[in-house]
Amino acid sequence: MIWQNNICEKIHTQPKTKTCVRPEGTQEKPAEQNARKLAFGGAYIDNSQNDGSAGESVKYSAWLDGAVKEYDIHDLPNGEAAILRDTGVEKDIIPGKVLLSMKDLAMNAFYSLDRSEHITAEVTNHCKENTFASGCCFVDLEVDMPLGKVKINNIINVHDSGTLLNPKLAEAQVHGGMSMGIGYALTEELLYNEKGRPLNANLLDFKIPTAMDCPDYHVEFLEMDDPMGPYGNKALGEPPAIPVAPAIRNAILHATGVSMKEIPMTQQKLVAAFKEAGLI
Amino acid sequence: MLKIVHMWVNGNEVELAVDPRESLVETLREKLNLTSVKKGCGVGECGACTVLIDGVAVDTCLYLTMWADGKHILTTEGLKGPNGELNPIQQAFIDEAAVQCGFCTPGLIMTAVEIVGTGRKYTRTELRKLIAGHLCRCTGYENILNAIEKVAGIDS
Amino acid sequence: MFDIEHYFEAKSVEEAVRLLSEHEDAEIICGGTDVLVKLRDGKGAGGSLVSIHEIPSLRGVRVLPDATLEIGPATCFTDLTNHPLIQKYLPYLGEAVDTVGGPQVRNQGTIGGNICNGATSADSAATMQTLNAVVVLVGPGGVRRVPVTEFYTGPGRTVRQHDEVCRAFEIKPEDYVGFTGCYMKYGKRAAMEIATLGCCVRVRLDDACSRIEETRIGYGVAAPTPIRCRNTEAALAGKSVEDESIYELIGTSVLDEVNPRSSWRASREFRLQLISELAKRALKEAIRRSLNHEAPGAAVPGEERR
Amino acid sequence: METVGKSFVRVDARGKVTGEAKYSNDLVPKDCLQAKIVRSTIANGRVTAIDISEAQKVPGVVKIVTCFDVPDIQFPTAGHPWSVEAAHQDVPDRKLLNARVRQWGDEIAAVVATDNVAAERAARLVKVEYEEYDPIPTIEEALAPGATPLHPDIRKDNIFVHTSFKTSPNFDYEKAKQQAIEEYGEENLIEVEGTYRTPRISHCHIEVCTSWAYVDTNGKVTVISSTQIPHITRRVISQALGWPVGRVRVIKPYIGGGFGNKQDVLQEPLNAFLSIACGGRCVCLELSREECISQTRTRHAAKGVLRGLATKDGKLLAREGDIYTNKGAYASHGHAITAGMTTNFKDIMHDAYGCRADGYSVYTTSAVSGAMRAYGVPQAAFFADSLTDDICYKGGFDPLKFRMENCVPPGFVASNGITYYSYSLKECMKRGAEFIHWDEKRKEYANQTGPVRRGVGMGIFMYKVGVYPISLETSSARMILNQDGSIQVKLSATEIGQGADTVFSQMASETTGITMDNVYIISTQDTDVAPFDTGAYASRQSFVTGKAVTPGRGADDLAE
Repeated sequence: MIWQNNICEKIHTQPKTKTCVRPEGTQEKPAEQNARKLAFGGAYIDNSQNDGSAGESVKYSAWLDGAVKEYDIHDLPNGEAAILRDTGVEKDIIPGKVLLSMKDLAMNAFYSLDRSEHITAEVTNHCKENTFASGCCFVDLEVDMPLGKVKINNIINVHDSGTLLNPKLAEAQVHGGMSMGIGYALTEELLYNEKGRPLNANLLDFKIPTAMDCPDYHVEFLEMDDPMGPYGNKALGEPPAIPVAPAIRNAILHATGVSMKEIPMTQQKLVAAFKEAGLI
Repeated sequence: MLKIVHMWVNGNEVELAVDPRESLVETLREKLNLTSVKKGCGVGECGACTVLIDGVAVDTCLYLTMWADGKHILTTEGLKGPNGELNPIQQAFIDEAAVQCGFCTPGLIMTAVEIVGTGRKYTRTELRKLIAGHLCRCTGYENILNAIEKVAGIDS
Repeated sequence: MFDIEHYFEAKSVEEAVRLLSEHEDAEIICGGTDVLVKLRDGKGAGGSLVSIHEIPSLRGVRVLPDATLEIGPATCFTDLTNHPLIQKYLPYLGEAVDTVGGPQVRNQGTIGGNICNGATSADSAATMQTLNAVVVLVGPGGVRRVPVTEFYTGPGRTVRQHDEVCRAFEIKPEDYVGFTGCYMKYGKRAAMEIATLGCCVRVRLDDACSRIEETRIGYGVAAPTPIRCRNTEAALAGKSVEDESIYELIGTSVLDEVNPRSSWRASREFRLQLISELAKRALKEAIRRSLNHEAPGAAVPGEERR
Repeated sequence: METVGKSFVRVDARGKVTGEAKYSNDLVPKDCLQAKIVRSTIANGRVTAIDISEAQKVPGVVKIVTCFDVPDIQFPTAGHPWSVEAAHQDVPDRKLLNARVRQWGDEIAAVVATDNVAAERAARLVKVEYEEYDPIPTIEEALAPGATPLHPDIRKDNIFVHTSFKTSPNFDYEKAKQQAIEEYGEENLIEVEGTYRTPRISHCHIEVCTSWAYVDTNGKVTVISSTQIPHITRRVISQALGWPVGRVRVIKPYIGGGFGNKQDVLQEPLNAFLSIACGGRCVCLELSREECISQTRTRHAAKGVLRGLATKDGKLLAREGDIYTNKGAYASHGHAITAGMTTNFKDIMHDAYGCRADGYSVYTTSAVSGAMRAYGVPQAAFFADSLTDDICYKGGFDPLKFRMENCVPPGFVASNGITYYSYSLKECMKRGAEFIHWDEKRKEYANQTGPVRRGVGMGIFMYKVGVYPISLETSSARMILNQDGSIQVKLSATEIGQGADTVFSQMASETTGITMDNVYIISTQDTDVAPFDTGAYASRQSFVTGKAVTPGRGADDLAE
């Protein structure tokens, strides 16, 4: 087992974990050390010595601008919150009674006359697991063939990025990726002359989409919790830029029957292809 | 050699000795420490250096500080209320997640101030044209338009 | 900072002319959206600037006694697009300059700079060609008037002497009265874009709005300089607006009067396709606007003050 | 869950909408010197002589450094964690300034002056003599026999690396085709082949690549930079200068977008060197927009020579692809992107008989290709989805139905062991098709005439999270309890606009039970104080760093 030496361990708030794990090879800690921890343990719960079932949830009282608000921070399935009674004995656990607020705990830890401790925690996560995110883009577009102009009528990206940590920010990431995808499909390319000198290395001639080049973006997520993610989450930042260019290319194939082999499908390349196909 | 330029910046009267070769973006950033005015290209392409000069959106990288004499300049630093309240546009940008890396944000907010200041309602397509002088690579402009619509109202 | 040796702020056209003649290496700057970009890229670095940014008389649009429209060269694109006289008498010119760059550039860039920097891709160029606009130049030797159709001498070059300042553009009544028109800018992007091709077609119909009396066709980027297609204009004279063949006619006839080049930006073949297609579409729209009774009469002197 | 899963407002939103958030250039001290790089005006060749006498006379010039004055140390620039296995180490193939010119605009000298006008004037007056070779900017030219090898000390020709991945060791497309003919009969098969190309593009983050450096009072060179990878930048600067890592400090304030370009070490080592060369004075090295687009990193241009075989009733049998990528002048990220491109092309569809995907990354005399959002998979997706639709078009299959039947199946395990745990690709396709009214539009747009036509199209993808097992994934987090019961969260995972700081705060809050308003994440990364983390790339941070902030999930759970 790997003991998560983080703040949870130090101030003994048990993480929202299914189990609370003991340090490898250690037994029950000597009483007095336990006691010391208890004095500072604002809320300590460890029922792993029982049946090893999910750790109990933990209740905090946070002294926020004067108003005492009690948060049941973790609403774990079993829902029961328990707090250590101030008698210092580990076993007397009375559900729901707050012993010590985080603020009092911190003040105690900082300014105790005999056990001052600045409580910090540092952990390295050596990640040895991976998984796949996935998704798709669907687009409905119109091709003005004589002018080689493509107009997007409707476009959506649907993403499987596991559980979303922040839906609004996730959606914003996809908008940006779709915009990048449209540029990749239709206008963006770095050009060189035969001597290898770049020709369009500025924001006028390297055509990234402006607000007028973008359609309204539609985004949806299918949230399936992934066991590998810390909260069931998977990759989200990069994927939105991937499926848009192929979707646009394939919609042009459906609209005109012309199979474009190269992106960006600039107006000039489209007009040349339509001419060759006898469409204009 | 330096020349005296007299202007109002965010409501404060300012008198500066300025090198005629200076662009306004450099003066605002280096002499007045208004670092909200960002330089993204230096040639009037990206809009990140946009401020309002006498209420009109201008790229300050292509504006000689000499021309600012006698003019009123507004940057995002000047939008805050007396005790730090945000302008409704700034609040809308926060609420609508219209901000990501944030580099184009100040320029876009100033253009939005001009748009909202007209008191007119716009269609989404019209708004796209009004902010087309700003390049953004993070947002695809979607939530930026939502934020401006939220404050300016939508012309159905 | 820009690499400028000396900077002069002219308070009048005469002072600007004097400063230019005294400083061989000085260049005019007005809106700055072209000159400052070139300076930053090192072109003309170390030279001097004569600014006409602060000369009020160079701005605005007026009606002269003979109903000629006089446009101030220092009028920025936004002000031109929103000007009541332009909206009434030259709406297509207002639309044309509304396609330049983005709002911020249009709040600074001026029609004087747009014409005088001599670029064939300037968005006002094609329309000004069709208006036979007259460029009023003031130099040490006094004033001379040059029709814009004879103003360009090559890509980025014009007849304007180093020490001449453009004081105004004049558009005579016979060039705008009764005309409707449409400017189409073709670009790779919908904004912040330099035209791959710019086409302006204007028509004046007979009173019954059934036949074309006069057509004006102007192009940017269809040749090293902005041009007119006079043969095609003549071929359309007298044609009925119902006659569908006029679109095929304009689409093919203009191809004989243009000379687009091939570059990494666009091939000659692609530009020819655009030249033909845009002419058809612009003609259709110009005629639609006439049939929609949008053709203006003559402007009334002093109208701009009301 | 209390905080995770909820749309909290960005923790850095207020600073950004008020314009008070500080980016690298917003922190440059008043008396900072300005540097300007002198770049080659040829694409392939060698600098034989540099005359700086004229340039030195320009008033305001403080120092001019040429490619003959820099340490003779080659260093890698890729934003990868250092590998303890020699075979996986990034290839060191460039110096701070290079006499051997391998791209137009290669860095050959640098001027430091009191302002940008003086620096630019002096840079234009530096006289350079070259021994010029023929440029070989394209893949074809670089592979042509007799083409000059760009890095003879590293490779004998211009193929940087060639890898070959197959679904099974003995799979061969021609054999599979013969087998198909026997099994189905030639008339019941559809074959499509073609060469598909994707362009070289630029990230175009709106903040340019910029940094400034100084040597502090106890001799530590400090570089403030707009970077996605502060810790890796620190290590590469120490390698480039030959300085111990302890005497290098990198600070990353807010950055105006990176998209992968700033996941490479760019001008930071040269910036550090220029400061040292000026006696430790503060020197700012800001690249112009033009330099950012053409002289930093780009997405790999790629060419795919592809073939695909399917039965008449829409079953995908076999595919093969030879994929060439234009690596550019230097290795940067090496072959990783090309390898990822080929495996993704292979894995996204399920071929009944099998699939082969070879990848060649090719040195050329053009800009360096590096990491860009999605690291080679946009190219793979364009190749795979185009080939798929061309097969469907030729066979008359409905592209949606064809993908439903032939795309990567649930429970897929990649050759390197990565497993597709939570699979909802097909549900995504269904939802997308529903939204766009796929069936209805496919019929409605079937046989159109006229100059303006409509069409519907789709594209799919799969994408792994972070780089394990190809490369090390490690991330550290530190939390410090404040006296008021709030916590400071200190990470080296970087906020580059994607919202990392916000979701880290949410995870820290969820884990510790401390409410969001009591979680203070420190956005500026300073390698002197921030724990080690490789930084923002491969969509890894919420996944890898998240676990550092959130103990008890992931592997521990599974192990349990």
